[in-house]
Amino acid sequence: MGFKMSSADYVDYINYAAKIIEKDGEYITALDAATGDGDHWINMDTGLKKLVSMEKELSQLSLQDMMKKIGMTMMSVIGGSAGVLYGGSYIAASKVCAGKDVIDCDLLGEILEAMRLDIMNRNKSEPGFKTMLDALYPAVEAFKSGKDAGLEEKELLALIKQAADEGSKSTAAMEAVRGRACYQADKGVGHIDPGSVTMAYLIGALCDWATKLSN
Amino acid sequence: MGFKMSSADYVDYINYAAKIIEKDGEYITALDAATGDGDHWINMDTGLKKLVSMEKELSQLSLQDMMKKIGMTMMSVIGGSAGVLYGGSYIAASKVCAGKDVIDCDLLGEILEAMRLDIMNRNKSEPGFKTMLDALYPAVEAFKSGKDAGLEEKELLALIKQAADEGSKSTAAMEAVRGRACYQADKGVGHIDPGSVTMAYLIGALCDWATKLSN
Amino acid sequence: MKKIINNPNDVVSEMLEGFARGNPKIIYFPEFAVISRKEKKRKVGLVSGGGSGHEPAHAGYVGKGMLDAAVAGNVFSSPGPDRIIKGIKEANNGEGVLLIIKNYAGDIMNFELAKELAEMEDVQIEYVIVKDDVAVPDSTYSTGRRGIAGTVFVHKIAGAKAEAGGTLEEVKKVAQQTIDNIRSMGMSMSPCILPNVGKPAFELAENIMEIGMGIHGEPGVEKTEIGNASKIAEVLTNRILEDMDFIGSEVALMVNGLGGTPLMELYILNNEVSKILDSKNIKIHRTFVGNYMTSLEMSGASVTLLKLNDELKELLDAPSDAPSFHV
Amino acid sequence: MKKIINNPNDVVSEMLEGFARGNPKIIYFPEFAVISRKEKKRKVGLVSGGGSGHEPAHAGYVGKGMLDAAVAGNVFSSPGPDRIIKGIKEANNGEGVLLIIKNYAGDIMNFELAKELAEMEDVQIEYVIVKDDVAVPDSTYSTGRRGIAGTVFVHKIAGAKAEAGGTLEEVKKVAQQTIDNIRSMGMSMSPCILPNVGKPAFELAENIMEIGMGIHGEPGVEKTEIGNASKIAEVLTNRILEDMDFIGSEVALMVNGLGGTPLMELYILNNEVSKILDSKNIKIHRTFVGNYMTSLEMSGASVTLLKLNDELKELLDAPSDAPSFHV
Ligand SMILES: Nc1ncnc2c1ncn2[C@@H]1O[C@H](COP(=O)(O)OP(=O)(O)O)[C@@H](O)[C@H]1O
Ligand SMILES: Nc1ncnc2c1ncn2[C@@H]1O[C@H](COP(=O)(O)OP(=O)(O)O)[C@@H](O)[C@H]1O
Ligand SMILES: [Mg+2]
Ligand SMILES: [Mg+2]
Ligand SMILES: [Mg+2]
Ligand SMILES: [Mg+2]
Repeated sequence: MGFKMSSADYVDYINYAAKIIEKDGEYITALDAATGDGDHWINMDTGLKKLVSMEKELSQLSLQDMMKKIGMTMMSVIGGSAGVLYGGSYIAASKVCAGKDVIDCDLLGEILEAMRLDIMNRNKSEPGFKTMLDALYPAVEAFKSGKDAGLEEKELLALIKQAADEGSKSTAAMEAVRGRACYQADKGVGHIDPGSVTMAYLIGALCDWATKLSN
Repeated sequence: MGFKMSSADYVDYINYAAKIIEKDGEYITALDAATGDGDHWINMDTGLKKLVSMEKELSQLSLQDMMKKIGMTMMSVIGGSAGVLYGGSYIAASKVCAGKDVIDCDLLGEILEAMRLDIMNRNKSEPGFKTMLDALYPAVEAFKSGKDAGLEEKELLALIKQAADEGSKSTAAMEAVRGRACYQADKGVGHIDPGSVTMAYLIGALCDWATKLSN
Repeated sequence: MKKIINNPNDVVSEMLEGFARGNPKIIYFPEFAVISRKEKKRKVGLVSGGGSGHEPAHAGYVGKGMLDAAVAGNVFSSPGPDRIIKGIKEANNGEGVLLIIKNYAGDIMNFELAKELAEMEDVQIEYVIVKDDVAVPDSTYSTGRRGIAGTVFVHKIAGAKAEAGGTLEEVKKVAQQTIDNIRSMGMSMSPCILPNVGKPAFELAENIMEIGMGIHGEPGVEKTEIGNASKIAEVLTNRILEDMDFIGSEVALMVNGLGGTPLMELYILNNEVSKILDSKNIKIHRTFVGNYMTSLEMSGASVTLLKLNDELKELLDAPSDAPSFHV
Repeated sequence: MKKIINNPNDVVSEMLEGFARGNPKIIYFPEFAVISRKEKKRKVGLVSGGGSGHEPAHAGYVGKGMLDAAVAGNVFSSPGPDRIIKGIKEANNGEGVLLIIKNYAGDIMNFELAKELAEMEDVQIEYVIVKDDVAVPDSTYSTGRRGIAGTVFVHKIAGAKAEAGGTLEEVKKVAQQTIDNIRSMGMSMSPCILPNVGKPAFELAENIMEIGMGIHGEPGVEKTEIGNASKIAEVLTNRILEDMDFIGSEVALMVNGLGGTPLMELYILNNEVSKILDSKNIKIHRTFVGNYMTSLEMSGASVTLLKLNDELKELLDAPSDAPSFHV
């Protein structure tokens, strides 16, 4: 029996994800300081805390409106690259949620795909550019191949989480094309991209939450 | 047989004194930093080095002209309190050197007295105000009392040196009335005045040099 | 962390409020972190902005002859589109609005989105992208060069053109021409501290300086032993001159402090840079020495050259009453 | 020590040369470390000066409507009388010269001696002594209060009066009136480094600030735990208000940075100070936020209040084209 995630469930997930991000400030800040401007953790932490503070309001919205509200909020509160990229991707995701009451496994795939497309279009980014996309892109691929292979839902969720995580780790070897690391002489080679780490955390947390609801 | 200090000898003394000041940078700087602006050693060191660089020129001047030149140079090169105080006192000293070829013990006494008077007049300072005067003033007193007591020249010079040194040390207990330490809430009590230290060094070096010439 | 702040989360709003309080010629919109000119006039509107922490950029450049609105983001983060849209609306006097954007992915994405959204409300909008930092190789593949202190010259010249009644197209053209003729290069000697992070992002050993560090504290292209002022001037100026031929031309020179470097050192650096330019037959038309585009309390400096022609010279020399850029 | 300098012994001359290079309106006399206005006019001449390390003071205040000559000493040391005499000569346009002196023993002794010597050459000279620092109790017995950032207001107001054709007596009178109505108070969070010494004169623990530190880095009157901006504003402002009654009056406000503190923090401090003044019914006529009287790279700030009357207001608002004080 597959998971069914309502707006309220999604807000619970946001709460859960916010705690994961909050815990890892030192590490993520150090990653962004190594090749960027050191604010990525602050940005994400501020944005997620803002969403948590809006939990009442958000959980009462329809799925579509909630997604849109999350997007507008992240864009406005976070700013920077992460704000507009997450913000835009949530607004894109809101469109595929139109008329839906809950997120099920298929809709989850559609949401991730919509987000991926929006981020790629926003600033003409591709996988391999050493960005958050390098966590999101393989996650979507994993969803598709796992589906095709007829994996069980929990296995599928685990596969997505793992793909995001590995994708993030793989950014260490990449030369940056987007993001601040591209200003470095060495294009940030040797350093993991901070945006890919938070993206992998958020995807991982979402998979965990869905798995929990699967029981 | 008393010492006779020519212009050339005096320039040698300046060389000797410059080395003594140069060596003690850390200590004197720390004293001025504790209650003032930390530049007193730099000021004295710069001024004396400048004089050393002029040694040829200075040693060829008459005693009076040399004293005046030293005064003008210190005033102009050092600036600050020390520059104008030393500068003015040397110009005052040049007047008592008029027509003299060498400094003997009596002239030394007159010079110190002239310097003391000039420094006291410059900014209405008195002994006990926690300044360089607290080294110079007792040195002049020692000269007088030693003379009155009929001390031998070397003993007299030793007495002067000691008086300057003790005078300087006594500033630790004083509340500042002049100089930067007077801006402190505690008026610098507990700290030796840096200007009194360099004054005591310069007087001590002068006594040493005269003693050497006494042989 | 020793900073004169209250809650680290409030630095931007309190800073803008503090800016607005001594300044009768501007309006402050707290919900949008926007500062705009009070006096309205039928002319092209100019909007700039970006992350905070670069003060006096950008609010200090709002004034007659320069910007109409400045939009502030969080520290080192581009403002989101909603704020930028507010800036556009305030700057719009019916003759269209030019956005002056520094070349950072975050800034571009946010300003572009704001432009799209504001255009739906029938505002005519154009933008230019400043990329003056020669530390970074120019590239069409990656994001390419950053925009740094040279941006202030773009504000000034586009601002003068707009004030003089130029059309949106004309103002954009002269802004682009300015951008094409600006080159900058910076170095840093100590890190800055994000108020929210509370400790420096990196440390530089006692004898090390970092060449080409970004104004967001992004690591530079090279760490080298710190040279004297003459050596630093040489490194920065030569890098600029290798990138563009300034020989024989007239320039505007900016020696910009990053926030923690005292004016004394900036003047000493200016002395060295000016001597190099003299020796290469590059004529300095005007010199600007000061903190124009900073990185919080970072110590260090950047050098900017703008190649002038008659029009640019006239526009640069035109009066400006922006609080942080008087001509 | 990380500084953009060459030989530490040359910082003053190279700084002044670097200042002179970007500035067509002044003349620089290298042998005397004097900067003076190129344009001469039959009016009372104004001379100020003091130790270097306080940039933009004093050279940055030479210009129409402010000083006629600035005389620089070594770092933190008053210039000697020979330099000051040169400044007096350059400032003298036949209507007499007013010296604006900060109350430090060294400055007073050197300026007084210079006055005596210049008077022998038939220049009519008067002086005023600025003592605005309320950290130090006023005293007729000891040297008394120091002159700090408030000095800039004295330059401005006396400069405007001289520009307007005031006689030496009138200019002196309004300068003295300004001095009588100025109070300042500062705090510091980190030390400065004398170029010649090469290391900080002291260290302040991570959570400690020093109240009432002098602009030469002289220790303050109290070390306390660093407060937030609101607390710092309260401490500085209250100390000023305890010293002089400003309630109900109109004031000029200066929030001055000591050199290493970013503008962001000065604006935040301005916000807090302005709120306090508002709450006490003290009307702010004009606000100045920036680095006006610094101590090399020291971090910290001072607050200055000047009580205005109609004449002082008019003189403060009169135009000035000094490079570092535009009105
Ligand atoms: N054009 C882009 N496409 C996809 N991701 C990007 C792009 N630019 C930046 N990023 C991501 O954003 C992250 C940085 O976010 P953040 O630090 O919040 O913003 P900023 O770079 O503006 O300081 C990078 O680590 C990278 O993953
Ligand atoms: N009015 C004065 N009379 C005598 N000595 C003084 C006076 N003012 C200052 N001094 C001496 O000058 C010394 C400081 O000299 P220095 O540090 O070179 O000058 P500044 O105080 O201008 O920095 C003090 O330690 C004190 O001995
Ligand atoms: Mg970042
Ligand atoms: Mg001193
Ligand atoms: Mg950022
Ligand atoms: Mg001094």
